[in-house]
Amino acid sequence: MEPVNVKMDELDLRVSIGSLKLQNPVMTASGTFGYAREFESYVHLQRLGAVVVKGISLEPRAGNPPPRIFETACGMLNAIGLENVGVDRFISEKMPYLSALGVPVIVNILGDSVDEYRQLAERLAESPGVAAIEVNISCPNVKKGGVAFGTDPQMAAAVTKAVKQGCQVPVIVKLSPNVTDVTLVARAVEEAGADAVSLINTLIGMAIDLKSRRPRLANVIGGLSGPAIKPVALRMVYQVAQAVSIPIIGIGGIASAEDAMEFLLAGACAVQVGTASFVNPRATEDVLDGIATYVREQKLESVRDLIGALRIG
Amino acid sequence: MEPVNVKMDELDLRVSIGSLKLQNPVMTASGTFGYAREFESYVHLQRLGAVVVKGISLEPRAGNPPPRIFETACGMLNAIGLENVGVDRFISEKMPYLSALGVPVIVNILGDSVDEYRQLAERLAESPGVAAIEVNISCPNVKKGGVAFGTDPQMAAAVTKAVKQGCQVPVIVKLSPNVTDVTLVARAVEEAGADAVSLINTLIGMAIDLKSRRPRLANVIGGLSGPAIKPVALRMVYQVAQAVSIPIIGIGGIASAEDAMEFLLAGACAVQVGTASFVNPRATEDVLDGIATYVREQKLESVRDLIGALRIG
Amino acid sequence: MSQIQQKVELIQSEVIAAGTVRLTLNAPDIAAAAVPGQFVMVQTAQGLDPLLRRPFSIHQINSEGLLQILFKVVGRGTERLAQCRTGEQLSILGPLGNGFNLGESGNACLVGGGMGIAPLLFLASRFLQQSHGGVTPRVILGARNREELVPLMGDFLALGIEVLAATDDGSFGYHGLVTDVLKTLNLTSQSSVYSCGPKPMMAAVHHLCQKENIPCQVSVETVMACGMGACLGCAVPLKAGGYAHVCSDGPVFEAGELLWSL
Amino acid sequence: MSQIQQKVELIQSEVIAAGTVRLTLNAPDIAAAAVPGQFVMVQTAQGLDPLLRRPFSIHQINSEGLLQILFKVVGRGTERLAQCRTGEQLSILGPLGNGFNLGESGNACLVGGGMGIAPLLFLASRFLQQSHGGVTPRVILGARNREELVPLMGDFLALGIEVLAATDDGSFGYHGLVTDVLKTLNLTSQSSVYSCGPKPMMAAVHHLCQKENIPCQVSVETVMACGMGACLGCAVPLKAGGYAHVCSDGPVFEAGELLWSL
Ligand SMILES: Cc1cc2nc3c(=O)[nH]c(=O)nc-3n(C[C@H](O)[C@H](O)[C@H](O)COP(=O)(O)OP(=O)(O)OC[C@H]3O[C@@H](n4cnc5c(N)ncnc54)[C@H](O)[C@@H]3O)c2cc1C
Ligand SMILES: Cc1cc2nc3c(=O)[nH]c(=O)nc-3n(C[C@H](O)[C@H](O)[C@H](O)COP(=O)(O)OP(=O)(O)OC[C@H]3O[C@@H](n4cnc5c(N)ncnc54)[C@H](O)[C@@H]3O)c2cc1C
Ligand SMILES: Cc1cc2nc3c(=O)[nH]c(=O)nc-3n(C[C@H](O)[C@H](O)[C@H](O)COP(=O)(O)O)c2cc1C
Ligand SMILES: Cc1cc2nc3c(=O)[nH]c(=O)nc-3n(C[C@H](O)[C@H](O)[C@H](O)COP(=O)(O)O)c2cc1C
Ligand code: FES
Ligand code: FES
Repeated sequence: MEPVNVKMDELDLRVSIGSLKLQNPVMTASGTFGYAREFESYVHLQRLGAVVVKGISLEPRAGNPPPRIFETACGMLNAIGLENVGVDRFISEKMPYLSALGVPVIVNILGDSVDEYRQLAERLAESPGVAAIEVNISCPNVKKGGVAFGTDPQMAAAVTKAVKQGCQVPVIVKLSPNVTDVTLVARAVEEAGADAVSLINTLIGMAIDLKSRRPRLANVIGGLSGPAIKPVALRMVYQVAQAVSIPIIGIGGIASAEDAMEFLLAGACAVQVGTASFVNPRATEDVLDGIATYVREQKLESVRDLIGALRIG
Repeated sequence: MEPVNVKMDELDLRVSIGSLKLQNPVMTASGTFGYAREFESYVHLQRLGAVVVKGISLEPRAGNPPPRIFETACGMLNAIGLENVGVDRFISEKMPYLSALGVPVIVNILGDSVDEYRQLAERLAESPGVAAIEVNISCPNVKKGGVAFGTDPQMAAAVTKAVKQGCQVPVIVKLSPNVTDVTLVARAVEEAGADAVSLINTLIGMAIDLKSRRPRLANVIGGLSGPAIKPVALRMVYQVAQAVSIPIIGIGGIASAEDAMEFLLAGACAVQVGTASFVNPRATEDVLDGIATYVREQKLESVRDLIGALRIG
Repeated sequence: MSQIQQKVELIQSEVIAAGTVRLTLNAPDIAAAAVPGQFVMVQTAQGLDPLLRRPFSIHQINSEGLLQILFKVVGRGTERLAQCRTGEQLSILGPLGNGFNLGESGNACLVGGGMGIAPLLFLASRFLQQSHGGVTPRVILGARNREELVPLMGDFLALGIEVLAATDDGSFGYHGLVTDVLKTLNLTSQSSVYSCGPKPMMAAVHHLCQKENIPCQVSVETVMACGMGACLGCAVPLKAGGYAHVCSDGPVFEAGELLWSL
Repeated sequence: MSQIQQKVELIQSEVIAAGTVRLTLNAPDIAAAAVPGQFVMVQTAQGLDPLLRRPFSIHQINSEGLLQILFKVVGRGTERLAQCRTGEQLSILGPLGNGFNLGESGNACLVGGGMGIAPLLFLASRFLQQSHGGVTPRVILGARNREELVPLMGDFLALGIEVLAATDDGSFGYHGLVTDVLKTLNLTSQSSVYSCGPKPMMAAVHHLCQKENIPCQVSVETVMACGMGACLGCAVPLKAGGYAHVCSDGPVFEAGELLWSL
C-alpha cells in the first residue's frame, strides 16, 4: 500500500450528518466496498469518513444467477440480487473487524416489508459498532418490495418511520433516481423523520447480447452505475438540496476529487464513492487526498465552505 | 463523400411505422441532424429510412444563452433552448430541400400549450412534404409546458389528441425518460390515438465548473444524451414494447449497428441516431450498412425478423 | 461547401514550448480546400471517452498536402493528442467554418495573443501569396512572457514577416498589451485588422478599431459538439440580438456584429 | 493476502499467433507474491472507456520480476492492450485469487484448451521447481488446429516438458479431444488433474475424472468488475447450492464443487 502522502493535520475536513460526526466527507457506497476488509491492501481504511457496507437483509440471500454484471459506456449494469450473509452473520462475522477500524460504520439495509425494515433496525441497534443505518428503498433488482418503496412517497415514509422506531442511531434514507420527481420522496422521508438522505442509487438499465439474442443479465434488467450517471445524480442532489433541510449525501459516478466537490457545491454534505472503487481500489483515498489538496490550495477555512456554494445567476 | 459500399439491392430492410413505409429502420434524431443539409457532404441522405428535423415551434425561438453544451463521461449535456426558425420559415426555407431528398421527412414539434401543438399540426399538414409528425412532449429545457406534458399521462394524451385532430399524417409521440413509469405515458398516448411512440428523449442532468463554482450550462440543467444513456433507453423500449401495440422507435446512445439491433430485438421497429452524428457525421449510414451486412450474413429474410426477437428465460 | 471526414496520418509531432504542441498531418484533400481562419474537428480518443471531437484552427498548410495544427495542452483531449505518435491515424473533419475575408486591403495587421496566433500564420502566408501581388501584413503577437512568445514567432520570421512583440511581463518586446502596439501603427479605415486570442484581448482590439473606424475581423472560440451547424451548441450573442453559431456563421466575425459585453 | 495496485512498464509485446499476444511486464512486487493460477486485473484505457479492468491469468514469472500475460484479442479491451507499445505504463492489480493447490502429487497432469493454457505454464514451472525435488508434470494441450496450437507449445518444450497435442481438425497431434488423450494416460486417484480452457472441455475433463475418481482442479472464467471480492458480480453456481465468487473463492476450484449443468 502506498504511504499517506497528503498532510492533513492542519486542515478542517469535518462534516456532520445530523448527530453523526465525520472526520471528512468521503464514504464508500454500499455494495461496492464489500465489508471493507477486501480493500485493506489498497486503502488506509482508518482515513475514510465512513464505511457503508453491502446491503443486509434479515435472512441470508444467495443473489441472482449469473451473469450479474455487464460493462456499458462509462458505466456498468449490475443485478447482484442483494446477495448477503444476513443480519446475524453480519453482526457476528463482519462487525468485529469493522468496528475495530475506528471509523463510523453505516449499515445499508433492505427488506421486503415495512416490518422487515423495523426488525433489521432493531437487530442492528443492539450492535454497538453501528454508527448509522442507510435504508435502501431503491434497489431495482428484487421484484418484491425494493422498487415500490422507493418510488412511492407514502411507502418510503412508512419505511422511514418504522426504521426510526426501531433504532436510536441516525437514519439515512437512500433515494431511487427512477422517479418523476425525486423531491417528493425526499420531502416525504424528511417529514417521516429521516436524519439524512443519500442519492442516487442506480438507474434501471438493460443490455442485450446480439449473438445469443438474450439479455446480458440473467435478471434481464439491472442497475446502471459509474461515471455515465454522474450528471443525473448531480442534478437530483441539486434539486433535493432546494427541497429539504436535512443533510444530503451525494452518490453517483464519483471517481475523482473534482467529481466529489461538484456534489458538495450542489448541496451535499458528504459523498459516497461506488463503482470507481472497482476500477481504482484506492479511489476513496484519492478523492480524499484531492479534496484536502484543494482545501489547502484554495486556503478554505474548512471543507464545509464548499457545501451548497454553487453560484447561480 | 465515400462511395456507397454495401450492396443492398437484394436485402429486405423495409419497416412500417403505421401507414408510413420506410426503406430501412435508420432515422436521424431530432436536433442532432440540423435540417439534413448540414450533412450532405458526409451522408448519402437519400439512403436514410427517414429524416427527423430539429424541433419546430409556432414562432421562431432564439434559444438559451451560452454555454449550451458540455461534455460528460460518454455523453453530453445540452440546453439549446429549442432554438429554431419557427414553422413558417421552416416550411418556406427548409421544406423544399427536404422534400426533394426523396425520403420521408418527419417534423418534430413543440408547443407551450395544447392549442399550440394543434396549430403546429394544422400548419404542417398543409405542407405536402411532411410524412409524419413527431410530438416532443419531453424536452426538459423550456420551463413552460415541456416538462409537464411528458411526465403526466393525461396531459400527454391531451396533446396527442390535439395533434391527431390537426393533421392526417401519422403522429409519433416522443416520450420522456424522466418518469417513474414510462409505460403509463405510453399507454395513455396510445389510447389517445398516437400512431407510434419514439423514446427516449434526454435524461435531465447537470454539471458544475469547480473553478467558477457555476453550472456548466447557463440554463443550469440540461438534457443528457449519448452512449452513456443507452442502457436506460433500451430498458424503457423493452418495457414499452410489453405495454403497447403501436410501433416503437428506439432512441438513445445509438452509435453502431450493434446498438441499433439491440433496440430492434427489444421491440423497436426503427431507430434514431442522435449524438453519434456529432462525433461521426456518417454514423447514420454506418449503422445502416452494419445492419445490412448483418441481415445478409445471418441470411435473414428481412430486418423485421429482428424486431422483438429477444429471447428471455 | 465540401467537407471531408477522413483518417489521416500523423507525420510529425513537435513540442515547440512547454505544453505547446504542433502536429503535422497528411491531409491533402482538406488542405486543398482550406482557407485561413477555417478549422478542423479532431477525434482524440479511440474509445467513447472523451466522446466529442475537439476544434483546432488550421495553423498552416503546404503544397504537399500537409496540414498543421498548433495547440496548448489544457485538458484530456489535448493531452491525448500530445501523446499521439508519428504514424498514428487521426480522424479529422474539415475544413469547417467561414475563414477570414482577405478583402482588397494592402494594409493588413494581424493581432494574435497566445494560441490565438494559430490561424494567423496561415492567414499571413495567404497574404504573401495573393494572386494580385502579395502583400506583407504587419503582425503583432502578444503573450505572457518570452518563453511563451518566442517559439511562436519563428514561423512568421521564416516567412520574412517582421513581428512586433508584446509581453505582459516585459521579458520580450514591448512591455504591455498588443493594443498599445496597435495604437502606434496609425492604421486607418483603409486598413484591416485580423485578430485572434483571449476574449479580453479581442475585445480591446475591437474597441480600439471601433473608435478609430478600422475594419476588424475576429476569430472566436466556444465549446463545440459538432462543428458543422447541426447541434446549435456554439452560440455567441449578437449585437443585434439573438445568436450566431461559431462553427457555421464563424469562427470569423466582423467584430462589430458581436455583443462584447457578455 | 497482500494485493498491490501498481503502474508497471511494458517491456515486450509479442504477437505469438494471429490474434494472440503475450505481454511482458516489469512487476517485481506482484511477481514475487504470485502463485500459479492467480490472476491480475489490467486497466486497458487511459480514459473512462472501457471502464473496467480486464482479468488475465499470470502466464509466467521469472526471477528478475518480469510477469507475462498471454491473451486472445476478443474485444475492445484486449484490442487496446494489443496496441500498447514497449515503454508504456500499465496499471495492474494483483496477485488476485487463490491459485492451484499443488499438493503432494508426483503424478500431475495439466490439461489446457486454447487460451486456457495461459495459467498452466506458470503451474508447470512451479512443479519443476518444487522444493522437495521437482516433478515433471504431463501436459495435454488442445486447440482447433495446428496454427493455434503450435505457438502455444514452445514454452513448455523449452522447459523440457513433453506436450501431448490434440487438434479438432487433426492438423497436428491427436485428431480429437484432449479427454481422449487424457484417457490413455491411465491416471489414478493418486494422480491430479489441473485443467483450464473452454467450459465444455473442462466439463468433459471433470466428468472423466469423476468417473475414474481422479482429483481434478479447474480454473474458471466469468465476467468481473473488481477482481477482489467486492462487487459479487463473478458468481458461479455451486453443486451444494448458492454461489461461489470466482475472483475470491477461485478462480481455481475442485471440479466437483461446481454445478456443471449450467
Ligand atoms: C474554432 C476553434 C478553433 C480553435 N483553435 C485552437 C487552436 O488552434 N489551438 C488551441 O490550442 N486551441 C484551439 N481551440 C480551443 C480548443 O478547441 C480547446 O482548447 C480544446 O477543445 C480543449 O480540449 P481538451 O479536451 O484538452 O480540454 P477539456 O478537458 O475539454 O477542457 C479543459 C478546460 O478548458 C476549457 N475549454 C475547453 N474548450 C475551450 C474553449 N474552446 N475555449 C475556452 N475554454 C475551453 C474547459 O472549460 C476546461 O476548463 C479552438 C477552439 C475553437 C472553437
Ligand atoms: C480469472 C480470469 C483469467 C483470465 N485469463 C485469461 C488469459 O490468460 N488469457 C485470455 O486471453 N483471457 C483470459 N481471461 C478472459 C479475459 O478476461 C477476457 O477475454 C477479456 O476480459 C475480454 O476483454 P475485451 O474487452 O477484449 O472483450 P469484451 O469487449 O469485454 O468482450 C468481447 C466478447 O467476449 C466476451 N467475454 C468477455 N469476457 C469474457 C470472459 N471472461 N469469458 C467469456 N467471454 C467473455 C464478451 O461477452 C463479448 O462477447 C480470463 C478471465 C478470467 C475471469
Ligand atoms: C455491484 C453493485 C452493488 C450494489 N449494491 C448495493 C446495495 O447493496 N445497497 C445499496 O443501497 N446500493 C447498492 N449499490 C448502489 C451503489 O451504492 C450506488 O448507489 C450506485 O452504484 C451509484 O454510485 P456509483 O456510480 O458511484 O457506483 C450497488 C452498486 C453496485 C455497482
Ligand atoms: C443538441 C441536441 C438537441 C436536441 N434537440 C431536440 C429537439 O429539438 N427535439 C427533440 O424531440 N429532441 C431533441 N434532442 C433529443 C434527441 O433527439 C434524442 O432523443 C436524444 O439525444 C437521445 O438520443 P442520442 O443519445 O442518440 O443523442 C436533442 C438532442 C441533442 C443532443
Ligand atoms: S458546434 Fe454544433 S452547431 Fe456549432
Ligand atoms: S469480480 Fe467483483 S467480486 Fe469477483
